[in-house]
Amino acid sequence: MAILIDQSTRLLVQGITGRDGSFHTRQMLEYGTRVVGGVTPGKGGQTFDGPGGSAVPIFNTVADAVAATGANTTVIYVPPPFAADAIMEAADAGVALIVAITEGVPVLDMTRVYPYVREKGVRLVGPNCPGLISPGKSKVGIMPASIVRPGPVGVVSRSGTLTYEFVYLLTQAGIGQTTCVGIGGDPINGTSFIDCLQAFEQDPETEAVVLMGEIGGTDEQQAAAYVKANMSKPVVGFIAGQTAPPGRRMGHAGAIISGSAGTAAEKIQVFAENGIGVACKPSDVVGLIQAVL
Amino acid sequence: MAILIDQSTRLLVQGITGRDGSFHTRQMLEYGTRVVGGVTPGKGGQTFDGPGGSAVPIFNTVADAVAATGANTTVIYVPPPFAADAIMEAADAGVALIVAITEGVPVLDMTRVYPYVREKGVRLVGPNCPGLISPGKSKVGIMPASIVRPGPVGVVSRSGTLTYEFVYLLTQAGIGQTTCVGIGGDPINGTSFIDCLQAFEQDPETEAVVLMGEIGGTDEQQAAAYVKANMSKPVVGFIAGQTAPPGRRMGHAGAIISGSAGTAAEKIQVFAENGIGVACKPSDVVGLIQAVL
Amino acid sequence: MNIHEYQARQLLRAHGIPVPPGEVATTPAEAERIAAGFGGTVVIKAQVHAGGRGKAGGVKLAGSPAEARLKAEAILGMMIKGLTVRQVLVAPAEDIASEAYVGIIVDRASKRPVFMVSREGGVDIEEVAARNPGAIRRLAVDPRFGLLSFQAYQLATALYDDLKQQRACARILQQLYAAFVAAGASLAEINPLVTNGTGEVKALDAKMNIDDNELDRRPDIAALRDTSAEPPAETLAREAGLTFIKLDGDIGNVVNGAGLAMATMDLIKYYGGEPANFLDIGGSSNPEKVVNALRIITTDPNVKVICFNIFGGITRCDDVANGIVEATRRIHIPVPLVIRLTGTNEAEALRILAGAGLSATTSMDEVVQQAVALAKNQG
Amino acid sequence: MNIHEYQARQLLRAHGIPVPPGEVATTPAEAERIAAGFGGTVVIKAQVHAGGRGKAGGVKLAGSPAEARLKAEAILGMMIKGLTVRQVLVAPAEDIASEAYVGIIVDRASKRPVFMVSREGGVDIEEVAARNPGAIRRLAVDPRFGLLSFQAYQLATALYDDLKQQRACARILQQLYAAFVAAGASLAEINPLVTNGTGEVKALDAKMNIDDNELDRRPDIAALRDTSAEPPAETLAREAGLTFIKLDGDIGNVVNGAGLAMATMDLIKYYGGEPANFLDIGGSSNPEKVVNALRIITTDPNVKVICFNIFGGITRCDDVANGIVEATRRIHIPVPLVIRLTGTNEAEALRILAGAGLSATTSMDEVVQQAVALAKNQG
Repeated sequence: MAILIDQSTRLLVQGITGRDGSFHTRQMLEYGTRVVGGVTPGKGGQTFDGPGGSAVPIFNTVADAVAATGANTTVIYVPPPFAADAIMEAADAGVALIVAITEGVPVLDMTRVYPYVREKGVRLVGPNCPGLISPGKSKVGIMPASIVRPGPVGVVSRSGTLTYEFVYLLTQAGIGQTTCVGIGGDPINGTSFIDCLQAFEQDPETEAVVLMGEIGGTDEQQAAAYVKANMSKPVVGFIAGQTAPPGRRMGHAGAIISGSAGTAAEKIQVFAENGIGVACKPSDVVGLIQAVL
Repeated sequence: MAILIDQSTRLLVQGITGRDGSFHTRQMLEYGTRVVGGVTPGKGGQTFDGPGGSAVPIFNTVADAVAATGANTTVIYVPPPFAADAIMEAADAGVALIVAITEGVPVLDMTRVYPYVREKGVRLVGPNCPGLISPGKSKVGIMPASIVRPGPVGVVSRSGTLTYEFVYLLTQAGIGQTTCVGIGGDPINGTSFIDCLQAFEQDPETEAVVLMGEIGGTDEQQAAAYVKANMSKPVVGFIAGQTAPPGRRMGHAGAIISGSAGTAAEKIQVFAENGIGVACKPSDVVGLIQAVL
Repeated sequence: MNIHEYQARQLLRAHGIPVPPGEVATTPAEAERIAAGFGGTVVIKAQVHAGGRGKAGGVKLAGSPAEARLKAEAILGMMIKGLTVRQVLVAPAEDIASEAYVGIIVDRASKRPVFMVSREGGVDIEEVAARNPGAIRRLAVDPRFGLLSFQAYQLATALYDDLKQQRACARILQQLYAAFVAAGASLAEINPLVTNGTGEVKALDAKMNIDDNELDRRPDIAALRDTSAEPPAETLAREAGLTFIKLDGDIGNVVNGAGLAMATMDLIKYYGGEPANFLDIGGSSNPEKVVNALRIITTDPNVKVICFNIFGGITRCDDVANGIVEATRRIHIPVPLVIRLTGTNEAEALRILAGAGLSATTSMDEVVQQAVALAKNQG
Repeated sequence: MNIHEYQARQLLRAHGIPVPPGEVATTPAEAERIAAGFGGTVVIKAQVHAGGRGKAGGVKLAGSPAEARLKAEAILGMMIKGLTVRQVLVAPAEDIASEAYVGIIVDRASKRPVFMVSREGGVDIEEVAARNPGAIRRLAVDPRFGLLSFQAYQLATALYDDLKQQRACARILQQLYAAFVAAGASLAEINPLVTNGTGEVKALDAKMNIDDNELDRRPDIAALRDTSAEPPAETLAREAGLTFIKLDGDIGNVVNGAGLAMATMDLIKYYGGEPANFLDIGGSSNPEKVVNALRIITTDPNVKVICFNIFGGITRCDDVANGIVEATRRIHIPVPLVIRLTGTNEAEALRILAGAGLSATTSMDEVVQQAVALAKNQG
């Protein structure tokens, strides 16, 4: 088992002919992800050449692609000004899971996308996220396949390369993962920590969870309360941004301390109070996880 | 019993200090309707003097009024450009039933109001309707009280005075009513024939229903299909506009034959095919109802 | 409210839609001057609130300014579906490669604005709907989100195969939706939406109807009303706050409420008569409205009898009675009146009528039968 | 992106909000001329991207044009929170009867734009939030419907008791929402919203921050950027596609990814060092970005060592290695470099570095410890 994606994932790639889209489509195909179609307006009817002579059909619209391929998941690599529309198009076409990699989606776009996607009953991961990987099963997005291995730990994070750092440390220590999810670093995103925690709690193969948060907002605090109230599985946490100055956006649009709200100190304290073991530095995660497995 | 309004109705009047609002508030109070508050921005804190020394408190906003009075229903007499906002304000404030009397609400306003009200889980009757009366129990709107009497017939209609004509004929023949509902003559309204038929079917006191439709749209056809599929109680119908020319709006914004769609002939035929006795002229309704009671 | 093609073109142009140039002329000389300004072949189009202008001879090509003058002379003043042509649009003739149809209406079933698009442009969409419904692609717009880009593109792919044209069309559809909402329209059509030899997508003809209820808050749109293009009786009725529609029969009728007015017309027909009009005096019962109603009906020479059917509710019967008495004093009513009054202040109304030597019944059946009999007798 | 008060005032005015007049001066003479034009007492306000201008002496009244010149002279060129004042707004002093606060931000918890209004205007809203949270009324706007009239009125009743002022305020709130959405803002504030002696409601001071992600599709808003009002290193970083924030420590660092960059700073601190900056080279791995990153960091005289922490994913380690080698050739790097590289094309990267006499580790812990030790040794 795994969460959100596995062998049954039938994936579309929106923006398959773009620079990022084509590169990562090849990577996903190499990993064994079932990429069943691509979408690029005006290129419907063409095919995308994957590794080993594989070919992926291209469609003009997501609706056409879903009708022809029975896709249940889509990953979005289209440029920021068009990403919100791409997400809504996918939601309208009836896929169950949308993974939006695109960084730089205007936040006011997301205030409209969020209710749209919710009304359609579709799960959105991202935007501005590295996607997901269920080691040995499916990879959707841009996480490097080389650093993961199958195992009992669920990983969820607001960041990209910091996630890789943690996964790398776990894998080096021989600790594999059920699914690694990057929920994205924007202030408004489709999937919260709680959504993932809930899924990991229900996933029989996941035995413990690593949760990497950062400064800004209150998602981590809500996640901590959720862990205490609803989770039987141990959770280990980390918060990036202890040295970040207030009022400055630390790269991620969502990583900003507003006044005294959203500081790392506050989040670390809430983690500790709710029974989440906190790693003081990334490499501590190995010991903390080993202690609970 | 009755449908939608009865002795438990606690009514607000939006636009209580206006010409129509004040006149009909007095009429409703005289009928015994529990008018618990009025809303007129800027007049909060004042009172409205009703008949027999009664006084109704006035509030600036519906939210204030609901909080202070526990109102569960509101009736709207505000002018057309502000009616859509008044409906949404009421829906937001958490009343269960909104009756919008106002005629002339722009139809594009209603395209936004409709989903808003639905999301809030509130029932809207109207706009451009005469409201409702449950004889002997409660009156909300502008229907003349003198022509109704309690009894076993439910009445639902898209028009105002034509409804009075039918109710008058029934009452003169000694046939009383459970509830008379005017759903309004606009192309987009909150409550459909089917909504009312469903309620009448479930109301133990209603034994038969009179449904008055008119040209335009397909509400009557849908109602007829509903009657055949779901109703155990007899329904008698009438369609106004047999002599109306196509393409001309017959007073009601919704009463217009578009091409060959929405004609009276078509609707009368669908009624007959679905077991609804059709009155060829208004006075026929008495005999038709007597036959089924 | 109907607006003219040239006005709709201006509204679309203001929203960024590519609309070819064109100017309005009210005289042949003006048409000639405009044609000379454009050079080349022009099209002269009657500006009138009626469909089927082409079939009626209201649209003509002119190869020279002199010909433009002659064609304008022929069209100006002609009658199309009972309406006199007082203005023509003069526009350069376009080199047309394809003609499509795009339109929006407010759809009562979905309670949303609905787009209809078809590759079969330049013809009436209702004709296409009847003949080949599969040729029309429909899309209901969620007004909370507007016409989303992907939806506009989906519609555009139904019309064009070329990506550039699809994108141009998608943009036009979003602009058309914006124009529709901004104008408070109940209908907005581009028919035909054309492509020309160089592949550009343009709106060649435009039609918009405005929801009358939007006009109070849109004075700029309300100012587009051309009363000279409306039947005078309907203009008069509108200005008097009445809803009036002329019909072909001989029994005039004055009713309060649209449903009851339709039922009254139907009952006239049921008893063998023919209604001369639909007339709703509305809810408020100003005696002046009754006077105006009678003024309008009596301008119709076919009318042989006038039938009042008033069910008092908000409308007070005494107000209506006062209006009738007042009208008999102020205007010449050359035909008999039959009156039905019941409801609010009925007794007072009967007293007022009696004082003027008039009588009334309380039964709708009765008054209509009286009217039909009187009309027959006068035949 | 921050914009100046005078720019925000223009955007609000364009949306119909009553904003008193005011003009910008860059010299004392200009300020004098503007003050003379207005007549009477004027206020001179520093235009600088920092709060607390009043406390810092950046806002002054002037009773005459000559005084305006003197006050402008004092303000122009002054430093407020590290930023030089290069422009002042000169506006007629208002007769103020009351001061309120109204503002909108995008709220992450509700995922909606949220209004905050308070009768306590003219002071920092965060101060009010801390001292008297009950004084702030909040309302989340459903972006599908916008700020509805009744909601605007509800907010207005929290600020004013007079119906005319409530209505004026409600209108301003709807206009402010429209301006917020049209500009792609992440924050829009009127502070204070004042009433004057005659009861009019006006926006006296305005502040707007724009979502950087909106700028590509809003060239008119993007054109409002005043690079002269930004720290030069941040302008340079932005133009190079890097995210850079200067801090007070002595260990420079270059990282790919914002989360990893923060974690690197934290780890520097954990091992007893102090980060000199936050720098994210982002996902794409153009060697030029690395060159620019080093160019920016080396302008900081405090920096004693530069620490690379690269986890290759989309970022290719060989690209970063090439960038480092290239930078060492093109620019003078006066401090030692320590490098951590792992992930995509790690082996190739190590070869490239070795070719230039550089080495690298694959452990984040190790590289940060090296950097801290080097910084201490150089102290």
